[in-house]
Amino acid sequence: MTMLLDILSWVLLSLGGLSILIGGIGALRMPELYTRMHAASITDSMGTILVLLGIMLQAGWSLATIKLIAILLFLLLTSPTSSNALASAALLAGTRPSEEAGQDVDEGEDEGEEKE
Amino acid sequence: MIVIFGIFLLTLLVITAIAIVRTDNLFVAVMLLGIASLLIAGNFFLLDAADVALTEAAVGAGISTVLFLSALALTSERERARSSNKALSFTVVAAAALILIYATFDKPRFGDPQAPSQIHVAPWYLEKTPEYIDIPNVVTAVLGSFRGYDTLGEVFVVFTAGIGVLFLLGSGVPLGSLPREKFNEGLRHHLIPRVVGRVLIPFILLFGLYVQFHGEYGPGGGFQAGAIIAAAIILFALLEGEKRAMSVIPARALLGLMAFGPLLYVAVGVAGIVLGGNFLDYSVLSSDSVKGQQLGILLIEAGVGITVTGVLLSIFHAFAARGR
Amino acid sequence: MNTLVAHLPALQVVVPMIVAPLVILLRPRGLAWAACTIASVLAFAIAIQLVQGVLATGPVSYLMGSWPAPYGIELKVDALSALLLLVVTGASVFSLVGGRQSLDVQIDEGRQPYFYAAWLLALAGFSGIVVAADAFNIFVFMEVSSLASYVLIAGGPDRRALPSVFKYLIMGTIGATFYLIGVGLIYMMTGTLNLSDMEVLIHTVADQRPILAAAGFITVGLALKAAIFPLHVWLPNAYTYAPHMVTAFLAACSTKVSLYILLRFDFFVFQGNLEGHAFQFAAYLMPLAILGILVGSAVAMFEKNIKRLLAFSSIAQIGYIMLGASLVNVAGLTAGIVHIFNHALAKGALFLAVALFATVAAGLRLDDLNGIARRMPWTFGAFVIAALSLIGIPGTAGFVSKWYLISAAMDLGTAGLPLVAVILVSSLMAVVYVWRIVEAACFGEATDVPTSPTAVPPLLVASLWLAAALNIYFGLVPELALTLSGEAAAELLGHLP
Amino acid sequence: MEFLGLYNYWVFAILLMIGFYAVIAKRNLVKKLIGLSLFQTAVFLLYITMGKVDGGTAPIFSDAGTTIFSNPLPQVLILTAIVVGISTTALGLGIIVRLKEEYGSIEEHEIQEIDEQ
Amino acid sequence: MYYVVTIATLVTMGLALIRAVLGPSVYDRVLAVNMIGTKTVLLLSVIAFLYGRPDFLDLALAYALINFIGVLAVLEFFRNRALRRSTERDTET
Repeated sequence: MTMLLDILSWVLLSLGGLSILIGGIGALRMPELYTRMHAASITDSMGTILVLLGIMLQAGWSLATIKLIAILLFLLLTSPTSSNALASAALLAGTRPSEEAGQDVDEGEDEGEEKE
Repeated sequence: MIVIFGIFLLTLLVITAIAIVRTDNLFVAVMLLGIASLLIAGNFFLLDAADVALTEAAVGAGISTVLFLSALALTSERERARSSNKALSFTVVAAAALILIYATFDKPRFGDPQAPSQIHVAPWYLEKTPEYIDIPNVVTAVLGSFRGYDTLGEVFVVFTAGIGVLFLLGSGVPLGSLPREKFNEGLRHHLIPRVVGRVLIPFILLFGLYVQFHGEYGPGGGFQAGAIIAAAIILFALLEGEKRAMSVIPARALLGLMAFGPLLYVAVGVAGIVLGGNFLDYSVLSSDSVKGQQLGILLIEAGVGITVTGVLLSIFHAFAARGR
Repeated sequence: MNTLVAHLPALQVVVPMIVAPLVILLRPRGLAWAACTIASVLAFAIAIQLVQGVLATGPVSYLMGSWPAPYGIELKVDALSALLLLVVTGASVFSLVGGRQSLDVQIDEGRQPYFYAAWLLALAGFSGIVVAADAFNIFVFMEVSSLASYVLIAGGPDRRALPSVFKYLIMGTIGATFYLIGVGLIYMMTGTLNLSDMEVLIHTVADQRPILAAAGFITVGLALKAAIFPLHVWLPNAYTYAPHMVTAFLAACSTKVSLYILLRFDFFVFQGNLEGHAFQFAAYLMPLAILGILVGSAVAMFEKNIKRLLAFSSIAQIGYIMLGASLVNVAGLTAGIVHIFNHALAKGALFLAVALFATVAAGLRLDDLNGIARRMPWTFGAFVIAALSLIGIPGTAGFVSKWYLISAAMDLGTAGLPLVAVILVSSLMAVVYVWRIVEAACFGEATDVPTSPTAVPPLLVASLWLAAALNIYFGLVPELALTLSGEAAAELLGHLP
Repeated sequence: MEFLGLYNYWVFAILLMIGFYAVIAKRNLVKKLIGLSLFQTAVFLLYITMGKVDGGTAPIFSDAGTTIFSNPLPQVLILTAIVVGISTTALGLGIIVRLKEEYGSIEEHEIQEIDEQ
Repeated sequence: MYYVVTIATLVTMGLALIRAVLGPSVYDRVLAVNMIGTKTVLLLSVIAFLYGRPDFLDLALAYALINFIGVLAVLEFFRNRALRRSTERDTET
């Protein structure tokens, strides 16, 4: 039983680490703001769930698990909220999703002045 | 292995610091300063300083960012001039750096349990805390009781900063003729942050109280709690607008909090004198000296928390009310 | 009553601290001033009590929270701290008692409670530094006093107060952080923060490099805060644009308190332990002191604004104090410490007089002062007495310290002659810059006579005359200051082999 | 282990100098304050580093029965120093906001020029 | 096995930091700050277990919360800036 849990948590943690890493690479390599945001936010939530679940399996039923659940809930609420708010702020300021991938957008604030 | 994690974090920190100096966009510099704060806080955690990590995160990444942003909103976010007298500055800096690096070589080995600082005063705290105060968190014991006078000074530093900002900017008197409603509504029209934020605020406040009263058992204490509670109310002000936040906690009440916190702290100290001990001697607060110590620490931590909440919120409101 | 006497070192700091938070809640006009003044007078009384205690029974020690040193924080009042306490609390009382009208003019009524709270915090901070016997506690109270001073200076009605106070904030924080680095390095090598404990423990590690670096950082950091030449650049503007009463208060005590920490560290902690420290201290600081004296006096001779002129004179006077200390012998150190006291008397009185001048000549340029001697003969009389004390005319307090300084230099034999020359030259320069004021005040043609004669605050005139009288009193009967300074010098140097 | 000890101190020195450089070389007042923050952060690192003990853990007693704890004293000092740092920053920002209102600029040399006129 | 996650988190923080330094727009930087914030939360949770001190999870919780407030403060800053610019333009014309 313990071994099964260990294996399961190992799998979860590794997957979590992997998705975090993918998110990081995506945020760096993607061509423009919205695609970067996409890469970062999805893997953010995914990685968080996987890693925290993995730790929870290790912690067993204890106060630590309750705290981990609190952290998980909190991150699951706030992380997408921040991403959404950020995207809408960028959109309002006039940074449009780019049609052509591979082309960097200019400083958002400068565009904002023109298009508002 | 953890050693390498530390090295990695510190390297990132140096990169961030260089980027901060190089960028000429002040907004970016503030964002990077927030990152630097998170990185150094992570490193503090690796170096066994849980309380400090918590404080650095709450203050450096949270409150300090908010304050810098409020100030930037009132000034400008571009640095216009390049550096002046680079050569001279560089010489001064290099001289100081050389002295510091020169000084590294006779330092005790990192982590050496036999280093002078580990064998002289510190073991006494670790040894006597269970006996005299009987709380698990030695940091809180030293902060609250053994070196409680320092903490008193710290509370008054915060208090001074609070009065200073109120003296300079006035307590929430709106200036200028910009349309107020527009600025006062905060992020109300951003539905998702608003809903999520409203759900979270009570929990943040609860967590703040937990940090306040759990400080004797785990990382936390008055200062961290004050910063977290202030952050929760700042969040409310961001979501619902300054006006509503000010109607929930008016400036007068904040002033009262600001004054009450230090007074509570000093009162506990004076109670020590009245009851026959020295200033800040909590042992005399109760017939059982250990209970007295615990009561004293509880009270002064409350004083710290109240002061910090009051001051940080007053400062935030003073900035926020200025440009509107 | 006896029990309360034992708590005086703590109460010295705590009394202004209790009143400060209360003051910000006081709305009615004048109440904040009254509370602040009462607290200040109380602090002064406590300081006098402490001085008597120190004179009678020697150093007084107090354990905060009853924890034994070095684990808890110790307060210690010896002769040097007692003298400084007199200066700090006395300066506060003199400026507050007479200062109400002047401050009413310069600070808006709505902001006054904050201002007076900051004043009390500055007072608490300075007293806290002076009574502390713990290196880190000194840092904490240094920050209390610095932040409060920034607030006080920023209260100046001229907008130029703001850039000056920002400069002061930056340089002050750098100084304090340097001090913190130094303390950290010492802690790393000794494991203690208590000054007496440090003095013992530092002996075994005195030749280690971190300690040497620490000595450097602490000295430079404190020199920044004490405005020792060439690190004085923040001082002239900060003093010039601060409210007049704040200038009187801070000029009398703020840099002196930083000098006090410097003396305490360099003599008490380092001097007897660090190989060659005495020589290095003299070799680095004496030239700076001499340059400070000469440059400060020279710039003062050409200044047009009377507050700036007096601020540059302060830089020269800090040079005198450092010159005395850099001789590293009892006579020199006594002279330096006496000068802390006497200069506070003279400068405090001068700035009080300046505040009075400001009631009729707001500009405070020398041209504005034309003919002021005829309009305000009493104020001007007191001003001249204080100025004579600043120059060092026999019969005034300033003479005592200069005399001691010269005789300390003479003790060195021929090597001391250049020092004597420096002192004499700079005294002549002082005559020149004081004369420029006197000339304008007595012989200048008043350009514009104010349409309505502003009421001259009688309390301010009274406290100015009291201060001027003290300049003469301590010139004729210098025993108190001399005894304390002598004891302080002997204590500080008692650690020399 | 040896390397990490020195590395921490070096980072302290480098960070201190980066912050110090920003304070004295930059003319923008906000940038100066940011530099000041970095400068103070470096000192925090110095203190916390010296408190670490090999194999130790945070100085909070727990049921786990660990007996080696890191030094609590530097942590206490730094808690105080962090608070002092944020207080200084807040006051500095207050002054900057007033400067901007009075002078319309937050650049040191521009303010100087305005004053000299 | 905690090490794997820790390393992944640290590397990701490094990548996000590069993004924060490179920009190019301010939103990219905010995104990077947000990422580093959540990664720090994970890092702290994992290290708390690595050290065998799960009671330090409080810290992770505090970080998560502070990070959220920081990001919202940035957004409020953007909104105000946009508003101020538009009102300035209104008053000019």
